[in-house]
Amino acid sequence: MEAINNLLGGSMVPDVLFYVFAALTLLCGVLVVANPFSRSPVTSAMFLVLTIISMAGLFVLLHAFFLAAVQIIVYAGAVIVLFLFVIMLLDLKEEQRRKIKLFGIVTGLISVGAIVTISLKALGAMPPGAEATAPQLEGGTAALGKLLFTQYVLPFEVVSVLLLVAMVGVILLSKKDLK
Amino acid sequence: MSMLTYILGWPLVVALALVFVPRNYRVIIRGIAVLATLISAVLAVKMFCAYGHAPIDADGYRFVQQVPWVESLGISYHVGVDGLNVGLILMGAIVAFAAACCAWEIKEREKEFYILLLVMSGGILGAFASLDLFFFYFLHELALVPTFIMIGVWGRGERKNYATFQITLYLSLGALIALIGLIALYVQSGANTFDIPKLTEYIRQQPLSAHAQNFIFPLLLFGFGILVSLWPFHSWAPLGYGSAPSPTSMLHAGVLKKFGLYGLIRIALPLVPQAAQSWMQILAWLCLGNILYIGWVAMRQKDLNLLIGNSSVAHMGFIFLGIASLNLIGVTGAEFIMVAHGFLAALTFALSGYIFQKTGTLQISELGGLCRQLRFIGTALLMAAMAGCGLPGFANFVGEVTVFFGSWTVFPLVTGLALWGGLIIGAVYMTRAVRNVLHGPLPDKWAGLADATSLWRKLPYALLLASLFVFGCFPRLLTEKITPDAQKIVTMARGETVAMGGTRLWRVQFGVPPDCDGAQLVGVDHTGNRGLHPQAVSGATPETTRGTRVLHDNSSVALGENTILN
Amino acid sequence: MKYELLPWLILFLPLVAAGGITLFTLRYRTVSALLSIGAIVTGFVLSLIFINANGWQPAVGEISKNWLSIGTLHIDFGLKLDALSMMMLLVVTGVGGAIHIYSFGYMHEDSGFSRFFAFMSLFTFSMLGIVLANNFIEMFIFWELVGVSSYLLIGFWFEKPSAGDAAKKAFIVNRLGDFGFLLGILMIWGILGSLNFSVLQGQLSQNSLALGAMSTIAGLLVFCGAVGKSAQFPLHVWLPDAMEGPTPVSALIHAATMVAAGVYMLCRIFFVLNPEALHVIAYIGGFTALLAALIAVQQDDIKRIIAYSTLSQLGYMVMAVGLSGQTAAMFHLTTHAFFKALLFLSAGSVIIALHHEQNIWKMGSLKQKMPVTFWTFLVGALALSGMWPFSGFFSKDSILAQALEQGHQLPWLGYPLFITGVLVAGLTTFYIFRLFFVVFFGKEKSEIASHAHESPAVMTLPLVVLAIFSFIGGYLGIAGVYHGLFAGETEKSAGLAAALFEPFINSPLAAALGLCVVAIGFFAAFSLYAKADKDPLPVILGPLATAMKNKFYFDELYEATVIRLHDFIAAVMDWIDRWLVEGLCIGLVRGGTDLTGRALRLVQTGNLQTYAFLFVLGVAVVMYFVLGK
Amino acid sequence: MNVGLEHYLTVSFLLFALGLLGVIMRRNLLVIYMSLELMLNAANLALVSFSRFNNKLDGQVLVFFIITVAAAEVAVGLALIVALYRKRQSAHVEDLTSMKL
Repeated sequence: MEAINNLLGGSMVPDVLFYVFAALTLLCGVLVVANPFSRSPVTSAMFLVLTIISMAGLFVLLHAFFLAAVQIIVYAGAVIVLFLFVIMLLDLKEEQRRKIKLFGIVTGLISVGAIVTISLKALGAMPPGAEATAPQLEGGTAALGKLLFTQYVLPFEVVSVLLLVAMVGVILLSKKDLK
Repeated sequence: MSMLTYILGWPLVVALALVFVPRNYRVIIRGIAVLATLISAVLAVKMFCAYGHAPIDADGYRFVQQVPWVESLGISYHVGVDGLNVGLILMGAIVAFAAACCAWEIKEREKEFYILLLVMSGGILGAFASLDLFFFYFLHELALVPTFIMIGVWGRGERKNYATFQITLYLSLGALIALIGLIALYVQSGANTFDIPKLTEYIRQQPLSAHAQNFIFPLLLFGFGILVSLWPFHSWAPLGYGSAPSPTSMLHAGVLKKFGLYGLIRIALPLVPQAAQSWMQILAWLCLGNILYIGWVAMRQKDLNLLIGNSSVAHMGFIFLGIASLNLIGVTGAEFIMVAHGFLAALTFALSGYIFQKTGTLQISELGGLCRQLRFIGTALLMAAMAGCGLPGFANFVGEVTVFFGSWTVFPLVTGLALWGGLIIGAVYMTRAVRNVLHGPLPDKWAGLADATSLWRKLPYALLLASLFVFGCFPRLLTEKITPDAQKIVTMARGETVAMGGTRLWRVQFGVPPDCDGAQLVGVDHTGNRGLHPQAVSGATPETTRGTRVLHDNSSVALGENTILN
Repeated sequence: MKYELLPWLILFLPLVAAGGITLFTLRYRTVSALLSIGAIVTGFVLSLIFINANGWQPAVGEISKNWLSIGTLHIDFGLKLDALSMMMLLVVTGVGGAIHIYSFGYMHEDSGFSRFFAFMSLFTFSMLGIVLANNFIEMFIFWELVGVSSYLLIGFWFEKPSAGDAAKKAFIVNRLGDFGFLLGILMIWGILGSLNFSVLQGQLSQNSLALGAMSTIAGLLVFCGAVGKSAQFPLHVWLPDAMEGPTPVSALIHAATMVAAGVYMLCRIFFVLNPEALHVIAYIGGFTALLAALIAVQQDDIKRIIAYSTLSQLGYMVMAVGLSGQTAAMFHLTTHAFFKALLFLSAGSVIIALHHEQNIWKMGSLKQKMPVTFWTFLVGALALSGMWPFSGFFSKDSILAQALEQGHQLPWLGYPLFITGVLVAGLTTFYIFRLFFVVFFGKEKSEIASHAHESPAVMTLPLVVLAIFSFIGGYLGIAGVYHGLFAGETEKSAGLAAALFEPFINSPLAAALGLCVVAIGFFAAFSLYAKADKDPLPVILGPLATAMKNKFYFDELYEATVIRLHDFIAAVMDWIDRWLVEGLCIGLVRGGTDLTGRALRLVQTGNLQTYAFLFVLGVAVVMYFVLGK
Repeated sequence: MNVGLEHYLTVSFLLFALGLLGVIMRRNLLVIYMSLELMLNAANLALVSFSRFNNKLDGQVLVFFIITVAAAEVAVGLALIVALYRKRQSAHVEDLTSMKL
């Protein structure tokens, strides 16, 4: 952990890395959503994996090393794989090019555009944040674990129950003779 | 527990109790319901008689009981009685009892009907007794819902469903507008209390701004106007009453309709005086629509119930005229007609209900010559028709004459036309109805009709007729109770703070031809106490130019208790 | 003042009788009849006692209790006791009593016997109320009560459609009069502030201009009430139809008392009427008298002829009041009450004898079969036409004298009315003797006339009593009593002989002219009708006769104008109510809600993305307001 | 100019906007689902950057929970899509419009 710390310690290096990772994330995000080359969901899934990995990079820049790891293992590893599994299961054919629904695009652009402009205007109006103080997130993962099991123990238990319920639900849904 | 709580509580409690009685004990259900309304009627009569010497609280209310409910909003269960609503509660209780007795005609699902009837009468009595805006409104809605169900389920006539929905939607619209007005009043006054006495006191100190008043009063006027079938908003009333079972139309036309008027007098006039004064001119002409327009429409009706419904709407015109005159005589007259019309409407609907029950139809063309067969009901209907067109000896005449006297000094032209509507048009459609229904040869298909012979069957009609006679022959029973409180309302509505009897400024304009040179001023007559020769200020038409004239009335004519004049 | 309670008793006894009958004794016929007759006869006796105890002008003029007082409005329930009301008290209870006794026999076999007596008592109560009222509203109350009791009595046989219509017509026409009356009362109260007669009289005597420019209008409006009740010119159409009621009713109400109420009221509130109003009243009275007399000449129904004669005599009285001859008017009213009741009752006994046959051309030569009725009818006819020794002569002559005397000051008013008065006197004699000859002389014109027989004693006794009064009524000093009240000086007690010839002394022209016109009328009737078995007049007069027979088409005129106009307005209003108010207001609202409902449904496309889009749009709007601006 | 909080936030907003665009424009259910995941990740990014600049770990704990919830959600969502696909043989949004009024 200390190696990475001092690696990142240098002032110049993290800024460049941030822009690299940010650009990468956004690019893959765009490709997930509107890939000019192929409409098939598999490509979107692949680009989704790339976005998540670059997101993990950003996490590292933010000194959230444990989360970056979790992100890659759980998210990229499990969730996207699940996606791929389902895509293969349903063997979706290449999404034939239906007529482009102008209405959908236009409405999408209008609404999202509105939200983005508003949020950016709000962000712009934000007072410049204090200088990035030195991160004294003592002992990354240990501190996180202590916090998790002291203050947030109840949500932790609830989430585990949630997972259980999700599993039961999934099993029930995917039974053969779904009436 | 003040007597009022018992009066309005009994019907509601018994309604609850009736839920547990099994459906097929018809006689027990009927008995309990009639007993409940009988108790509240007897209590109401006792209260009316003991009104004179009952302890009076600071704001001038009697039999007061206050139970705070939601302090933060200032809502409390506050019941009390003064001159304005003592008559109404008495009338409401008696009509409720009569309606319960007349409910023998309901043959299926009696249990639900009686429960709804009791809830309705409890709601009505509560609405009149409550001195808290919230309960005032809530109990009125409580009484409105049963009307909808009763007309819908037990109603009659082919336009029943249309009538049900029309009456309910129209009344809820009116109630809504009135609610907006009440809330605006509550908010604008900033008194943070729903309690009427406190609110009145508060607004007496710092009256509402003119802008707020001009905004609130129309809301209240048209909200309550719809509830009371003021002229343009009257189309729900005749149809609704035409297709309602007779107990419902008795209670609704007789009592529930007076809620709007009582609201106008109790809340709108004193709390929003400036706006009230400016709107009275319009109200006078609207009520003329009620009297003349509806009178003519009543003439053309083919169905007896529609005719009675229209006539009850026409009577509302007189009450509005009384309110529009904004002077002591007018308001007292309006209050008197409210009580008198309650008995009259209940009686007429009960009788038409009986006729419908026996003959199965209310088409005037088919009925005829019933007086020979239904002797008691025939005479009662004849008396009701006579009371309807304002025959002396009945209470309606006293009320109408007082209103005419009251509004003559303020709107002579409108009163003249109202007089025409009341006396002539009223007489025409009433006698036409009597002629076609009661007189003439008896068609053979009605030969076998059974008259109301048993005492129990005659009781409601006799009771209502007796009340009409009592208040018709001895009006002082009621007017002495109404006058002091009406005076309070009028002084607040007129914006003067001078108490009764002192020099009084009132705006009197007179349609006197321009060439008049104006009679001499005050001349003292030989009785030595007062002469009143107003200086008539010439005005082109009475309505447009208002000559303000000072009338010095230094003391009312002492012609009271048996003065001997030779 | 002795027996102060007596007037209250006289007033309320009939009401107690009416109440008692309706509530308790409706089934026992004789008991209820006795109750009602007892009430009115005791009333008569009590008023006699009261009068000779306190004289015509009792010491205490007024007893009143407060009925209703709100602010400046004070309505009392009081009794005004002066010569006018005392005399009217006697007339109402006297004539009423005779008629009650008569109707015990007349209505004997009628099924609604006790109901009839209940209504008669109710009528007596309201009539006494009018006579004793001491303020405008109390008089108006009893005014309407009299209107309703006449409605009930005219429509007594309500199975007969014509009776039902006649009752409705009478009631509505009366209400028209009451409308004017109440409007006048409101106007007077509005200006003078009081309703009590004596207070008002005081104010108006103080300064007669108190009512300002409204006095003429107020006076005429109050006169409107009298027009409605006493069936004067514009509102006279209901009286002939009122003959649908039983004959005692016509006698009591439409001859003696009710119709006279209008004249009584005019005399009671004479102080309100200013000269212009009086002129109008005089002319209306004169015109009604002439009109009714002309119509009566051509009627065939025995009761309608007498009804029109009442109309014309009432016109006489109103004319007298118009000529400010109150004494003459009241004198004629009193004598008229007696001989007109007599005529009606004898006509009633003729009708009963001929089993409800009322057409005079089906009667004939009843002279031998019904001697008592014959002689009493003759006395009544002579009194009505104004033959010298009979009461009619004295009262009618005093009116003609009043017209002459008024002629000296206002020639354009007095003389024309004097001439109409004389002409009407002639016509009256003509039509009454036309009836007399056709009914009692000539040959039987129908077989029922042949076996007619005299009425029972209970009916003929009142006839004889009334005949006596009609004969001697002229010089009983009735005029003196009224003179005392109106002119103010005490009545001079002239001897019998002086009273007999007094009219010739004070205005010889009026008396002489009156008598000779009566003679002309008599001979004309005799020559035309003594032996006629069908009416010769249509041949002679032609179209005028048919016009007279159809009552100058007034009914049709009113039917075409007032009633059709009202129905038309009602139809228009009903149409508006059905289409505009209901259609527009409710239609609009219903249409509006329906439309909005339909529009909103389009939004639910089912497409996931439109929902997402709307959702995001919503978020954008919220963010705009929260973060934005 | 060193990287401040607002840079990270802008990135997360843009990512969120992309996800939103994907949900609205794309008509394949799975791709919509993926853009949903994108939006969730954008939220994670914002949280982590806040926890970094405010020096409190709560943000990271929350991200931890979000990831677990996302996982559960994906599982159930895909199961639904599979069941839906088996019934309607199409995962295309325009074909699945039976749930309208």
